[in-house]
Amino acid sequence: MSSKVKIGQGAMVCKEIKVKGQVSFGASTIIHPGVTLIAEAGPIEIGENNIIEEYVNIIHKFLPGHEQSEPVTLKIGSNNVFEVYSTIEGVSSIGDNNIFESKSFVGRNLSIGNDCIIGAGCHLTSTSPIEDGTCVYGKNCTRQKAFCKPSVPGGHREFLTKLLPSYHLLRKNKNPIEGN
Amino acid sequence: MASYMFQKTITSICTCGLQKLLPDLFFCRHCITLRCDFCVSHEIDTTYCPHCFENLSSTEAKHKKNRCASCLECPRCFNTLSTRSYSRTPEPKKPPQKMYYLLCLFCNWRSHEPNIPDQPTSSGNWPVNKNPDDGRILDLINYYKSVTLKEVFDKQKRNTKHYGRNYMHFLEKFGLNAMMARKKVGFPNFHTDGTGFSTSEINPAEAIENVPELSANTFEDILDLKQISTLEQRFATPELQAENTDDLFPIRKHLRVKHSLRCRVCEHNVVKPEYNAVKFKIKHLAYYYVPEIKIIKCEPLLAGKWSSLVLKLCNPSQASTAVRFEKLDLNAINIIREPRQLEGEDLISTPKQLPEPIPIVLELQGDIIVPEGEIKIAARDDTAEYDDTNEVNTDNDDPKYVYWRKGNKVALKFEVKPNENIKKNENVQLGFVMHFMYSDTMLHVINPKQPQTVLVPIKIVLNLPNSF
Amino acid sequence: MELQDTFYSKSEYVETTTGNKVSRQAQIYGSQNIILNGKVILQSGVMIRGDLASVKMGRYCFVGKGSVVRPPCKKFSGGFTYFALQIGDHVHIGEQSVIQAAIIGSYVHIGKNVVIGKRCILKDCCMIGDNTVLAPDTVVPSFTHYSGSPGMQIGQLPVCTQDLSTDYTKSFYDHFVPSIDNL
Amino acid sequence: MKIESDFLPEKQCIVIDIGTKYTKFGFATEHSPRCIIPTCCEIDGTSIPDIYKCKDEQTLMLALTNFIHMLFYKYALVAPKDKKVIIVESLLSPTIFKEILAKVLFITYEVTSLCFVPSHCASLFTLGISTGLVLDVGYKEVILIPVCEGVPILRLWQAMPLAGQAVENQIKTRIDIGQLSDESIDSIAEDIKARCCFVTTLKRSKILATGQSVEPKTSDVEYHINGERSITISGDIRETVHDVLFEENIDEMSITTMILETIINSNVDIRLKLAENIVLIGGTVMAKGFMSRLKEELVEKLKCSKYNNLKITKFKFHVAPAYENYIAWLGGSIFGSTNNLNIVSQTRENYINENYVPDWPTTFTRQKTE
Repeated sequence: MSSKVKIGQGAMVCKEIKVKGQVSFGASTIIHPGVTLIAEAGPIEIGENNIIEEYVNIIHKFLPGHEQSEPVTLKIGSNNVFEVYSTIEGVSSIGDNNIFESKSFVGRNLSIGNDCIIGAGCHLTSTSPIEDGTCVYGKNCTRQKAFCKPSVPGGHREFLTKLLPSYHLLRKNKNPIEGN
Repeated sequence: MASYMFQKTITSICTCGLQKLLPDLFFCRHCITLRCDFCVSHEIDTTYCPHCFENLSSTEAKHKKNRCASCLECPRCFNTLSTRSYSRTPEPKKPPQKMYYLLCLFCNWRSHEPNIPDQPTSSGNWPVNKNPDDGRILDLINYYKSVTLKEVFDKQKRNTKHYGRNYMHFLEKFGLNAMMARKKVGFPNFHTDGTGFSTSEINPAEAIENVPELSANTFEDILDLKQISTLEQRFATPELQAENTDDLFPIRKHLRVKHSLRCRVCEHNVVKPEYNAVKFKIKHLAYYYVPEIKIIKCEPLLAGKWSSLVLKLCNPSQASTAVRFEKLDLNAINIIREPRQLEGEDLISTPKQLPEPIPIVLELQGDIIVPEGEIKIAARDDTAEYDDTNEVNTDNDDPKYVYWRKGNKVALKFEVKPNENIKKNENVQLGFVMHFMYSDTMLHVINPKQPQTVLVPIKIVLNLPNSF
Repeated sequence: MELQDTFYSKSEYVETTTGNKVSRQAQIYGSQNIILNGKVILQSGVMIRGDLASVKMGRYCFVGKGSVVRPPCKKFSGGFTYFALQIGDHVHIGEQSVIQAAIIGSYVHIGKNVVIGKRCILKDCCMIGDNTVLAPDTVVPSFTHYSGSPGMQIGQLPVCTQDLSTDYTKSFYDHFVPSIDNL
Repeated sequence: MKIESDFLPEKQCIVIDIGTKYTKFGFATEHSPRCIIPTCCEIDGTSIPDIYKCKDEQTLMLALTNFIHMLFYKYALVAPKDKKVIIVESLLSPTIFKEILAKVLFITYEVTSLCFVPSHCASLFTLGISTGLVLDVGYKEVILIPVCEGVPILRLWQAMPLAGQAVENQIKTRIDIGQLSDESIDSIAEDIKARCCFVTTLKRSKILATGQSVEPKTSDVEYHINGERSITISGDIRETVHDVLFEENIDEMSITTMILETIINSNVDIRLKLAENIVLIGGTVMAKGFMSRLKEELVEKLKCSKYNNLKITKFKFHVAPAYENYIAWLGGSIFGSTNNLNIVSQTRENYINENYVPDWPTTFTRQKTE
């Protein structure tokens, strides 16, 4: 599986990330070093203005049972924040404006809507879908209606876009024309 | 340190009979023996808030019902709330005003949910809900207070009649000055029927006939578990116990205390904390006096067969010490308890009733051969760490027992034989007594000038995991 | 039990003059902002984000495999910054832990798989159990044992925690010896 | 806030109500307990879920010492030395428990005075009445003792193991919660009982008992179990779980028959007074619809043969100015505010030389002999 990477305009993707399969990053998305993206079951499309911190692994694999079924694309919306060590495994789709706190785990066939907050250390594998605007927290993943939309601090992305180039080697598109 | 918390391989038996790890034991220098949490009395030293570390005196804390005035806890997940601010311009002309609200960063609870208005000041006085039945309970308290006072008053009146005290005494006790006092305060005078005491009336609660029925729609409406508060959340404010999560109000953070510990027998201080640093004014811990024992090597234990066991002894005190070992004989274990009778100025004025010690019940599953004779251990000096040239005199060591020696540490060889009927995965429990030389520098030593050395017996229990 | 020796392959670790042992697989970014005060062990897979803000670690610190030490971020009216993270002496950080605290005192023991939220303050002589999640802005007082999600106090630490930690980290450092075979 | 006189150190009196499941703890003259915490403690690492079930005296002594230590140093933040203590306990609590508790408080913690108040009398203090039929539905058992003019009539006591625990066992048998450690199964069962279940009307429970469906069908509830599974609790389970309290066991005894038995055995003149002063205390009573269901059951049971010679036609229930799970504690707190406390309670000195544990019925008789 050649790892074809398409980097959107203004996106900041660090060198030391592990990518397998076809992944495309939307505009002004920031990827910290150490992220693993495995796109075996189909391409992963990441929207704009996302922040993906270290050691996040987004695994898009087929179920062990049926490998040969046709590829399915995993679409990730925009304005999401994936904090350190959060893991997304075999999820069908992720909406916009979500926050996955550190060490949160979202398991198989769960689709995440918009404006959700998955608390730190939450291990979510139940099949019941998570409606929009829910906040999951605590060790037994209690669900609560979030009062208002989670707000990602505005200056965060600008600060990172100014800072990262001076310390990290950034990935460039192999052929600049293709990267829109 | 984590290994200290969970492994209970080597424990010492405290004077009161409990088996404790060495760091949990204290060493009372006046009774020259081990003390544990059970046999020291705790006193409140300082009261502080675990979030803002504000120190409060005990009366102030009592007055604030042991709660911090400025730190609040989230009613949903009991995590400390942080304040967030935003600027708002109430009227177009006025300068923008900073408004604060509360936000829980763990479960995303906001102070807007129970619609608490935003406060202009950051440590604003967030509203606290009063107990709705305050009034009724207050009347009940006053009513019962006056009833019991009346009983006391009647009883005394009956008694005074028998003895026919002189009139002045009677007047003085209940008559003249009581009436004058009441007139000064403006209370109504005593009842004229001579009861001499008025009890406030209370209307007793009347029972109700038509009991609140189940509301009709409790059956059909879909129960949204997100809206219903759990028991834990209700019990956080016992007087309200709100059903709905929207009426949960933030709870003031509970304060915590720092203990100063005092030995129950000789009432001397064992641990006294500093004001707010991590250091301690007084720290008589067994960890600083009693040589610490660790297992270095233990051959796999076979039922009924001798196997060698190497223990490392490390002398924590600044004075060199000597160690002598002895078998633990079970029947004498409960007899000698307080090793030293207090004398001189140690004797406390009123002999106190002490909690009677817990009988030590030990079933040893094997026996142990301990090194004979006295083994010296050098003092601990922290400078030794830098110059590695400290010489180690191993000349008069008996190679049969001393495995190696370095600075203030010595490794000794023991022989261990578990009983025949030992089960496979069960821990083998063995015990021995370690006497260590303690130079008693307390001034209560009556006659000799220089400090007198005492042999302090410490009962050690090893439970060696069998699956070595 | 006496600590057993843990061996590491000489080729994998770099030893600095002041006794720091840093694994080559550890990812250190912005190394000019990172100060290690000597005898610090950083195992493989550890990531220290010195590029975001300065990170100071005291003596005899230990950071387990795969742990992330990251300065905390703060949003205030002016904008958004990362500010310095300061860790005291004799601090033990378990494996796979995420540290985003503001200040960690000395003689602190943090378990495995722990999440320390942003801008947390851990006073001296405290202990965080395994798999704990500390919410952001939590303050952990001295001599307390925190555990659970959200982290709550579940126990009290003995008075001699300071010496226990010093012995533990010192003996850990002494027993962290290069394996002889591939010398 | 004005400095209330009872905040002075020597006046302070601690009120503790050690229930089988929850302990209510606070200061006298206060209107609500400072904390309601589960009655469990741990002895160097091993946690003891239930203090009343300690095997031997030794572990009970250690468990109580640790528990009282936690109460004083974590919640009251006050040293127990020279403090007055009131223990609100049910009259049927085992004497070993009382003796060891007295020994721990007097000797280990050197409290100055200790007084045992029965929860049944204490709960009448919160109502201002002196006669009533007090029904304490706790966690392990339901205890019924009539109190006449402030004196509990021990002759007519009734007790049955039909309380919170029976309801939770019902939930555990009828709902498959899955393979978890039994503490978490207990806590989930308690959570389901507290949040989802309620007590249905007599009419509906009769229909449901025969198996047909009832007209306004109760809705199901989806209950998430820590992130992995979510189970649906069917409507009729939510309704009929509490009926176990009202089912009659082999010798026809249930909560309703207990009340009627007591009224029949009590002498004639106070029967009417008892029937019109029924006081319900204890956490299980707080389930929605409990009081109305009990009233319907009582009225319906009146018709059957055994009780028709009773002249009673209606039953009246009291509503106290506090939540049912800490009414007994509040009674203790009100009792603590009166100076009757100093007369009745046992001081440390004569506990040491007489070494007897004060008991409510015996305090008055012993008073005479001094």
